[in-house]
Amino acid sequence: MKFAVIVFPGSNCDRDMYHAVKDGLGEEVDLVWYENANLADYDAILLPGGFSYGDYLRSGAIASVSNVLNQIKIKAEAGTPVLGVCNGFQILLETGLLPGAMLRNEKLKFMCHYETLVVERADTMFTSGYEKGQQIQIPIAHGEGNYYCDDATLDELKQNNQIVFTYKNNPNGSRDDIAGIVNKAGNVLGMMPHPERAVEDLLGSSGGLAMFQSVLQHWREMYVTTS
Amino acid sequence: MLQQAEISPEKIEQDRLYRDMGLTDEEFQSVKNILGRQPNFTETGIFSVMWSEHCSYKTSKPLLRKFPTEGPHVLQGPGEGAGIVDIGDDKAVVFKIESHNHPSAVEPYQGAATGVGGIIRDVFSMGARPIALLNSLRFGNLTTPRVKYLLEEVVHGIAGYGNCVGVPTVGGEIQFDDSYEGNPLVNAMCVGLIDQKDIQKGIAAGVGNTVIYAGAPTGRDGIHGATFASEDLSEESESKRPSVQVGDPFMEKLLIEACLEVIQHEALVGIQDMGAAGLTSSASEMASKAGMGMEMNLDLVPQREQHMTPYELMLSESQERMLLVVKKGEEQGIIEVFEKYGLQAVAVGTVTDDKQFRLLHHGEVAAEIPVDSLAEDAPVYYKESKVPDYYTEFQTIDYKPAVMNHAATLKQLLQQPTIASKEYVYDQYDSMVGASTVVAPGSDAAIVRVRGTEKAIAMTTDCNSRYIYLDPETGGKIAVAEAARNIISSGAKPLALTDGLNFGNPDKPENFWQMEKSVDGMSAACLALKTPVISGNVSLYNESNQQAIFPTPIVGMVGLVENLAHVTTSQFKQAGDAIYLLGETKAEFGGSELQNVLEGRYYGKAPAIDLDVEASNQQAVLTSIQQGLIASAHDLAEGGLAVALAESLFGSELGAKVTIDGDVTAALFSESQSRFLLTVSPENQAAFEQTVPGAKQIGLVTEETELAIEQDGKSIISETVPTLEALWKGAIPCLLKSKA
Amino acid sequence: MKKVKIFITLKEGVLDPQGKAVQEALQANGFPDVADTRVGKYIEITLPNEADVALEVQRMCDKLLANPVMEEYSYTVEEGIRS
Amino acid sequence: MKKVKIFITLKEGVLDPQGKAVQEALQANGFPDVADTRVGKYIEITLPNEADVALEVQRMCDKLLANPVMEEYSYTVEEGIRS
Ligand SMILES: Nc1ncnc2c1ncn2[C@@H]1O[C@H](COP(=O)(O)OP(=O)(O)O)[C@@H](O)[C@H]1O
Ligand SMILES: [Mg+2]
Repeated sequence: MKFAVIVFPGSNCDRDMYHAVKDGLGEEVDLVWYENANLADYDAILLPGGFSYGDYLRSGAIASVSNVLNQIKIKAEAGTPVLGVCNGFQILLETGLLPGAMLRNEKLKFMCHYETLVVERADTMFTSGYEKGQQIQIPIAHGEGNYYCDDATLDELKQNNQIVFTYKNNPNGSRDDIAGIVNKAGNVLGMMPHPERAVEDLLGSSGGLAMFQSVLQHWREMYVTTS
Repeated sequence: MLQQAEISPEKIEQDRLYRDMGLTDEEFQSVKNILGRQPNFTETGIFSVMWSEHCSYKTSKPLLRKFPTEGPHVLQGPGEGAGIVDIGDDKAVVFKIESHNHPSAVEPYQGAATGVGGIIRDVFSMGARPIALLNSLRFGNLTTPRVKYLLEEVVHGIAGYGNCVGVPTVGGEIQFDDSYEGNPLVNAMCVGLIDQKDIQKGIAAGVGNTVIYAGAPTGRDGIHGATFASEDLSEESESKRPSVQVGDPFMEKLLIEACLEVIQHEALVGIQDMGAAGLTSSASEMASKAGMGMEMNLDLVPQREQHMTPYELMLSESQERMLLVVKKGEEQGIIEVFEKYGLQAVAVGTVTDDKQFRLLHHGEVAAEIPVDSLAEDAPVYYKESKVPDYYTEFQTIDYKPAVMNHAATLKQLLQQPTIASKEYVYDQYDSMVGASTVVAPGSDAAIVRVRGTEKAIAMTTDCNSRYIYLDPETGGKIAVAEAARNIISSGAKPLALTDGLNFGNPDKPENFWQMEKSVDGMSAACLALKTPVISGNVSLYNESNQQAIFPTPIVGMVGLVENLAHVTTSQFKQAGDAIYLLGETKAEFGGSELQNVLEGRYYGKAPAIDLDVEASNQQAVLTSIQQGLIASAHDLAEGGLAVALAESLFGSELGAKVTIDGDVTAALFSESQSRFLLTVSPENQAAFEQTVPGAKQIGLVTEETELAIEQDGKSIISETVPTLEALWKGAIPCLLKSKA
Repeated sequence: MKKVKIFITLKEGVLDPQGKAVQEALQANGFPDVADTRVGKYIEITLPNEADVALEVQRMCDKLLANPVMEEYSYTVEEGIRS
Repeated sequence: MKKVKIFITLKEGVLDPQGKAVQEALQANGFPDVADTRVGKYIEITLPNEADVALEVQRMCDKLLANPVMEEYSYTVEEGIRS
């Protein structure tokens, strides 16, 4: 399986994502500079964290109007897994691939530490390696991770079962403790916590590894015929 | 803004305008002798910044020469952007510390942010990828709105820059004392990792080669920042306030990536960041180091504002700028790398062989200076030194505290801001970006692994300025020893250090004596612990209202974890583990946190330190860690044994039962040096006791989350750990929230 | 040249933690009567004289400057600024 | 009630990285003629009718809202807003 990590000016978790796939998962992965990117050959698209365009204006806003997003939209429509983490999630929101928006953290401060996430759905292509209700330790590192959407959208998220991760102890004021959501089709996941920072016990947790394994597992089931 | 055209060389001399720029009469005379004529306005400005303390070290040079700077593993000592130490596997670590005290006093957010930006550039301009940031901060006591604002904004600025640029902030230290109230200290340290073949130097070699300017355009930012940093903070500097330097971490991130790509380019000859004194110092230093000259056409320098004069262009301290020297004819390849990242890179000059620093502007020669004179002919001052009266008096005092309730005192100590948890601060730093942070803020030293190897880098910043105030020589030894103790406790071997010398006005003999003695003490400890000084920074004139700060020579130390299996933290690991204390406890309370709590000031003698004992205790701990005998290790510092025990329990969900003997107050709160708190699992006890015969078992880690300390069967302290932890964690947020 | 001043605020109903913090700070520091504090963004740009400002600014805001999920915008124009 | 709108901008000559990034993004996305982009803060508050707005706002800005080292401010007032 071949992953693309899209690198925008100011992305800074791109290498971490790369290593999570290459060393943690053991699959093929490229760092793909946003300009003149060709995503045709990739089986999964990863939008890493960081501060694309310095987070100026609004986090993710300027990256969300770049050309590469058009390609990503096409891939997403075709069912390719798209994972946006932190700034990647913000870009997915800004570009409309996922509903809602990010406000500044309730306490108005950047925060970086481990949080306990609750796996709300274990039946997506990103989470099949977890149990529903399982609690995992994943670091957060953001200043604008306070997920916001209006009541109608929240109802819809619930009805369509789009809430994938919640915080056990909401750190930032997100509506309904939301930490990560998928699109209706289930192949675009955005989350504020950083699974790519949690793929080795050496660093404190490997609770994020199952996410990458789930994506690989799904791809194998779909495309690899075992005889 | 002064216009160069308006002020003639004659007028500069007649009206002694050079004094406003920071040159003395004698210095101006030597400028005239060097040039054989009167300098023009631009030239006067260039000499004044290059000969400022900040760039020339004119008063500190005689002291810096005392530092041991060599060792078999030192690849680059002081003199370049940052020092470099070999860590094997053809890799090396690159690091340096830098102060941004005065800018932070005026505009704390931007002052701190640009301090971080500047030190990162020093590291990646050597060709290294920055892998970690640390800082060392000093503020007044958290009782006034201004001090709280300074703390909040400095932290916010460090976070704002470091988080965005994507270098994890993994460690640091903060102390609070009234002496810093009007003059906070903000020192930032950056550590980088490099393949030895990629090491770059800031040299302008090769006649005819092209000088390229890359990064942000030049504005009127921080003009005179370098001389500003060399003056007392006073009302006057308010009005002289330069237009504030604003950092753009986004641009810095692009510069890092572009420069690390460019160093792989065969056309690159030399590269240097533009730090203090901007274009002036980077260009002249690069030429001087190569034994060359340089000619620059200032019309080609990218400019953010209109009608900038040569003086402004040369002295601007706009951030995020680099200077490169590139082989003639091969500029395009380099320029394209910058353009890929959306950065400007333009040829602005050439390397010459006439050893002149020549600047053209609008078709005229705006300045022409023998390039070596800027660096090499800078004056050197041997300042007068005098033992301060307070020191003589303190040496006669044997301070003995009277403590009634030891449990209450422990609680009080845990809430002292210098001891209390700094989580409020470091939670705002992205300490994990890079996915290599093995030990994040909160333990003794921070640890970042070296991908592709079994090794890791340990790092810390340290300086107990109270001891240095009481006794600079002893305090200087302690600063180095304590940093090394932190490194050792984390399972690493100390390699080398960078020092940030923060002092008051050196013209006062008592201040200079403090500088001199602390450098002596530090040097002695560097030799004893085999940790040479490979880089550093000097910040003088840290005073407000004539009152100097406590002498604060900060030590930034880096160590090597040979194998990830050696990584050790301070937290207790398991119930049933034996608790040991290594090192002798004496009744030493001068400069202690207990003295602060009880007396509200510091006096008497600093704790004594025997460097031979220090070295052998450190070696013993490291050896036993490397043999796999140690479960947790923590050095004893402010607050002594009781505080160290509490800290080791926090977050562990365990308790401890400890027996002490002798004087209770000394056993619990003395700040005697060279001590470690270690835990050892039962199966390793025998081997451990053989390796470290000096260690004495004082108790056991328990399941019950209680800290129980007793003497002769009588309970001295019995507190639940969650209660203590809540006090310790809540103290700083509580102080920040409280009114007035 | 036309100078355009654009104001971007959070929609009514969207919690504004920054506005809340600013209001509390004001109230605690001698301005007890301050109310309804909202914090937003202020963007100044210039456009050439021939630009159809209403159309351009609207497109800019919709496309980039404001996020319709949580923000609304307004603007004012000063004509005839010399460049 | 009086509604006060406060605009806080960076002083001339102070680097505005955000303004630069926004301008480049606008230029790259169909608005090549945008110039002089500056990004600042916009704060809305209400004050009671009897307040001496000029005095209060000036004090607020000097004390809290604007950073005098690098920012400047201006404001407008709408009177007679019903609370
Ligand atoms: N206190 C010190 N101890 C050791 N080296 C020092 C000290 N102060 C400065 N240096 C060294 O002197 C050189 C110049 O430092 P500095 O002027 O801070 O450089 P920059 O151009 O980065 O500001 C560097 O190599 C630095 O490491
Ligand atoms: Mg430098």
